[in-house]
Amino acid sequence: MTKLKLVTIIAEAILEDRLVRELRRLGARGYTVTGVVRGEGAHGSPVIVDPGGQNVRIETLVSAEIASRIGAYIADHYFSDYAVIIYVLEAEVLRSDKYL
Amino acid sequence: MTKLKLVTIIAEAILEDRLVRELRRLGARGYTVTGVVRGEGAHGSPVIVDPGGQNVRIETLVSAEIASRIGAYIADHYFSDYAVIIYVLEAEVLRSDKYL
Amino acid sequence: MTKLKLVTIIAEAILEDRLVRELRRLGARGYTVTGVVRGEGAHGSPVIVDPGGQNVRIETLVSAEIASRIGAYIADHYFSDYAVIIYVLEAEVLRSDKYL
Amino acid sequence: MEIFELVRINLLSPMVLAFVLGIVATLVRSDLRFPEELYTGLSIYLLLAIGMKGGAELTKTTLNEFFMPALVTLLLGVAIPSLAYLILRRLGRFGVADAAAIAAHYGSVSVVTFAAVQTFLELQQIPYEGFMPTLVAILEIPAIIVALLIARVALGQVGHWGEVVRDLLAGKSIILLLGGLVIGLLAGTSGLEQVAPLFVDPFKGALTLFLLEMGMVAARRFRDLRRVGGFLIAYGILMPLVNGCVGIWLGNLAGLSYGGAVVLGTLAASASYIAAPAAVRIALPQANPSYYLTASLAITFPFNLAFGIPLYFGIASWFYS
Amino acid sequence: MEIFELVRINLLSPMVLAFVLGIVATLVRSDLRFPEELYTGLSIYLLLAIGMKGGAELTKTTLNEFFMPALVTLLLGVAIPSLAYLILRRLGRFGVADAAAIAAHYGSVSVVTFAAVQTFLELQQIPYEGFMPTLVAILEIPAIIVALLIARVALGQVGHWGEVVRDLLAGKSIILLLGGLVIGLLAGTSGLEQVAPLFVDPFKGALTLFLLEMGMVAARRFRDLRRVGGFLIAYGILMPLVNGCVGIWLGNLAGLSYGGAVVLGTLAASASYIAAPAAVRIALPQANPSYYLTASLAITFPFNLAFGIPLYFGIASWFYS
Amino acid sequence: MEIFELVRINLLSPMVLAFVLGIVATLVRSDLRFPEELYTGLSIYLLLAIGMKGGAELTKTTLNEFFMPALVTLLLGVAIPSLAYLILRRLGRFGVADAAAIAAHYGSVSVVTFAAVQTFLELQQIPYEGFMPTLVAILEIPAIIVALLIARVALGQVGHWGEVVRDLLAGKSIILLLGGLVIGLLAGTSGLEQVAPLFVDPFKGALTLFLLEMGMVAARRFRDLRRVGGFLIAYGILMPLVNGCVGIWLGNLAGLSYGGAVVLGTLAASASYIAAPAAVRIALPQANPSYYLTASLAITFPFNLAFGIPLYFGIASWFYS
Ligand SMILES: Nc1ncnc2c1ncn2[C@@H]1O[C@H](COP(=O)(O)O)[C@@H](O)[C@H]1O
Ligand SMILES: Nc1ncnc2c1ncn2[C@@H]1O[C@H](COP(=O)(O)O)[C@@H](O)[C@H]1O
Ligand SMILES: Nc1ncnc2c1ncn2[C@@H]1O[C@H](COP(=O)(O)O)[C@@H](O)[C@H]1O
Ligand code: NA
Ligand code: NA
Ligand code: NA
Repeated sequence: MTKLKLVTIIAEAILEDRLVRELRRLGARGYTVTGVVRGEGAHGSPVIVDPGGQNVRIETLVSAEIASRIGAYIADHYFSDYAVIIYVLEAEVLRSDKYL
Repeated sequence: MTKLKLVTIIAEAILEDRLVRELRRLGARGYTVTGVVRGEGAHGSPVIVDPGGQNVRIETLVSAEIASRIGAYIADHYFSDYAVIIYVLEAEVLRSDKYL
Repeated sequence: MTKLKLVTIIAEAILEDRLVRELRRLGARGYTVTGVVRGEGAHGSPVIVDPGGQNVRIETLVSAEIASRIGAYIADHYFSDYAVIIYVLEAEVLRSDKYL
Repeated sequence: MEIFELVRINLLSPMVLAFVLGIVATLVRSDLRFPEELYTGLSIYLLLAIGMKGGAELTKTTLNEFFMPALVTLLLGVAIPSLAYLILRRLGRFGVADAAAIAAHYGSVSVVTFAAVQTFLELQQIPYEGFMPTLVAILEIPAIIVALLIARVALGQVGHWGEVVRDLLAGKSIILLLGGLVIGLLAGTSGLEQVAPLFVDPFKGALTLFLLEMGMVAARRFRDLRRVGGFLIAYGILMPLVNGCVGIWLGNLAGLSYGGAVVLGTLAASASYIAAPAAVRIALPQANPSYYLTASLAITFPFNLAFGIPLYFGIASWFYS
Repeated sequence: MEIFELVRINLLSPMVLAFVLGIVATLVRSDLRFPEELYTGLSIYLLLAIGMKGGAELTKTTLNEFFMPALVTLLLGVAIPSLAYLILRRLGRFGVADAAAIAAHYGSVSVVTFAAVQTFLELQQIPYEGFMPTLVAILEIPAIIVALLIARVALGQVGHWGEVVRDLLAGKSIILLLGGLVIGLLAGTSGLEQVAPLFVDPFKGALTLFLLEMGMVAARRFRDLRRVGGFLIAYGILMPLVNGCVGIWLGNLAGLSYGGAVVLGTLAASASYIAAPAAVRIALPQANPSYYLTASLAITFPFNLAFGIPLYFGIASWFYS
Repeated sequence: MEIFELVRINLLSPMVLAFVLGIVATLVRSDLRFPEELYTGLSIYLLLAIGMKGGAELTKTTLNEFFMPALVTLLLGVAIPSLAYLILRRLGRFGVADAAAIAAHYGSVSVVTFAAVQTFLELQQIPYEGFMPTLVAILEIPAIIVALLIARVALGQVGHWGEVVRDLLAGKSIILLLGGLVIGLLAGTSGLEQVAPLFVDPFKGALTLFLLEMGMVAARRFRDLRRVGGFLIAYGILMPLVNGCVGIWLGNLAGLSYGGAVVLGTLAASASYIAAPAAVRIALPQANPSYYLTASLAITFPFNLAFGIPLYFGIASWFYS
């Protein structure tokens, strides 16, 4: 078992496609999206643009280095204008080369 | 990056609104609900009251202190009569003041 | 609070019933399934057999011993032919006897 | 027509057959799954359609005709849960919470059973009063409140009481049924005509689809049948018969037509599986859901659908001849 | 008929009543929830149905009749967002991003409002041109692009611009509306007949169901009304009136029939709540969604549905007598 | 009518056009998404509707007429996968698992293709036997089992074999198709009439909506076309032609009517994309899903829908003149 970082982003559903593309560019080798999820935070209820859309949760297993790169990128590009949070958990995986 | 607690509650769907209200009261500044989720545990299949309803997963990022307050509260009020579990993970976040 | 392992499996939706049965047999006392989830990894987009089906996420809280038993089992039986990943987080629970 | 013949005709309707198909699919462990959203969508549709049709027919009723039936319906809402509670406590030896929980279900109504009796009468070309959906709304809630009140008195407390009553009154079945009624009433027959190709013509088909899913839901509860015991199984069949007769008798007294009495009897005989479980799970969490859900969904609902409705139709004929 | 009478009739249609029911359900905090998938499914259905019906009728139109209306529609697509922007900046004292964001919504159209005016005219038995759905497609996008361009010029940048324009042109409402049109055009009247029991007859019923959900969506925005302030509330009512009159006037100039001018006026008066919000959220993230969503969904949409449509119908009658 | 003319008419039907629209929407990367639940709901509807209609017509058939067609259908269920396997191994040089996997798909059937040929014949006003849905059920499963057996023999093992066969027999398409048949048979024509406004009249419209989604699903597989190679593309077009002719020929031998032979030919020509993929993924996990899904969904299904059906209709006319 190797230790990796499980990065979780919770964001407005409208950002899903863009975030996934950017994660790839930042070095993530895979990702999993759970959606729709509901939630509230500093922005109150999520900004429902299409009356149907809410939040999505995007998770990606990456190395510690890429995790912090993702964190910095999200903070820079999304924190000011969008309802987005990001957190990082420590995970153990099998076949770690798959994610690196 | 600051260390916070990611508290996860898995509960009968019927409890969602009440739990969210109580989390707020116990000091959580935000939360995310994933639902419907399926599952089995000590109570067997979830008690499906409305044939549609199942379980929901409620997650909230909070300080260690509020995490244990939530744990105690849930244990007190829900463990005896409802199918509810709660667990806590260690998470690293950016902008920790947002959650405190 | 006791420390346990939160084992997460992300797998093709078609495997859900079988995996759940096998988790039980390997000693898990409960589980929670979130699905459908979307994702991409080494196999590209998930192998959507029924045009409707995608991935599911299966989570189970177990002891460290059972966690590694599950890891070994999944690696043996699924890694070669199916799009399946597994990772393990450290979780703190109340009422730990419930999961053991 | 003879009762046996009625039962046979009823069993061979697409609705009942679809329900049986749902049961079979579950028993053979088919991978057939009804999306939850389709279930929700269909129940919104059914409630709204029932309401709208009733509302449009209400335009032809005077308040006068409506008064007595409404009164006996309220009476049923108090009498049935009380009677049910007593029987469950005395004969069934259930605890307070479990007895009150089950009583709440049998006092309240099942809207799908109502839809089924409506369809049955239409096929038999027996008319019934246009205000029957109003009676559904009247009968749905009070019985639940009565049963919870009984528990509250017997146990000295009931959690989240105020909230529960509020949730009951704003519950989706009340909102859609009464909302549909008001829409039908205000839009009138010509308004209903505009939406008839969605809300009237395909109604029986939608009910058939819904009953397919109901069959699967009911069958998933079948394995609990052993656990709940023989008394509850007998109860789930006999109690509807008693309630159905009382309903027919009171309907007759209140001056309802033959068809109207059959409907009221069926309503009295039916057991809730939407409003009551949700309220009971919050207000009486200590009650065992296996009991009330299994009795309501796996025993009484199928019994009424397959046998009860033609039986009440036959029984009512004695009062109207 | 008098305008008051028209408003009364309109208010008592099942569609408007269902919208009101949705509002009531939300205000009394009912547990009634519309599955998101039903919402999505119904909007796919409505767009496709509108397109197909329009397409089948297009087979009866010459390109000639179509040219001038298409031109004035394009003109509206440039004029309305510009005018809206100016008013919001000067009178409303909104910032550039917020003003452009709101202007994009009022320049674009609401397909459901279009469906409502269609239904209204059919009940009044007033004919209108078969190519009106084409005008919906023409009016939907340009105004959004114009408004975003204004912001781009005023702010010196707009993020993800190319992507946003591409997404607009491949947006689901355009695809379904134009796709439906082409299907209707190629399959012709006989093709439409084959699918009429799904795409034509139940249309009003489906619209009723959809408006129930729209009422809930709109009502969820009501608590933002206080936050957005009096100016935006007035704006959400007066701007449609202005735009509606301009639309009717231009429609008249372009040689549209009475019904056609009412439709074009209503389109001009309506505010987008699908294409525009999605584009604006990406292209102008700094604009506050509370403003544009509340104005469009909680003010202008209900106003048009309940009062606007009969008003435009009345106003247009002055041009056509 | 000439074959070209038939193809033209078929291509301009709303169903085929909707399929094309789905492809276009995916190719231009539209944000149009069909909720998975709507897809599931529509496929439940289609299967049940086909079954019920067939069942109601079965009441007019004698078992006698049914025997020979059922027999040749079973024969097809053994012959097609064997032939398909041989061709894929010898000419295509596929491995055992991949060849067996693909063979399973071509031996089984596509219910939507069946619905399309039904609709096509109805528009041409060509009658066909009422028991055709029964043949769909007969042809769906055996071929999959035969193909898996071949792999089992060739490879010495197949994982989870018993479970796979059980799952096949209790699969949702079998349950709904046969269940619908039994409902139709027992409820009879008068029973079907009750639910016709949902299960009969809107059928073509529902099929159109479903094909819109199928177009999107198929198009998502288009980028795999390059990867699967030229042989499989040719195979996906030529194999249906061969199978179609064999089906028509055997249908003719078995005494089917002209319409019935066209249907049997189309069934033989169609490739499964529901039952087969699910079974194969479990029983032959080492087979590459790209091959069988792409061939079935992105090649054979569109080919049959657009060209195959009118071709088989034309080819069959040689046998029946
Ligand atoms: N403390 C929290 N715990 C869990 N989820 C949160 C928390 N705060 C915010 N979220 C989620 O992140 C989304 C955006 O948060 P915000 O930007 O704070 O509005 C919310 O809609 C929630 O789904
Ligand atoms: N060991 C476990 N691992 C993951 N989820 C569990 C576990 N035990 C219970 N759950 C979840 O918690 C819900 C309630 O559990 P219980 O009260 O044990 O019936 C179940 O329906 C599952 O969704
Ligand atoms: N690095 C990753 N992070 C998160 N999820 C992943 C990752 N890699 C794979 N997955 C998920 O696991 C599924 C199977 O992965 P794979 O076998 O790599 O195709 C994917 O469809 C994703 O949902
Ligand atoms: Na009752
Ligand atoms: Na406009
Ligand atoms: Na075949």
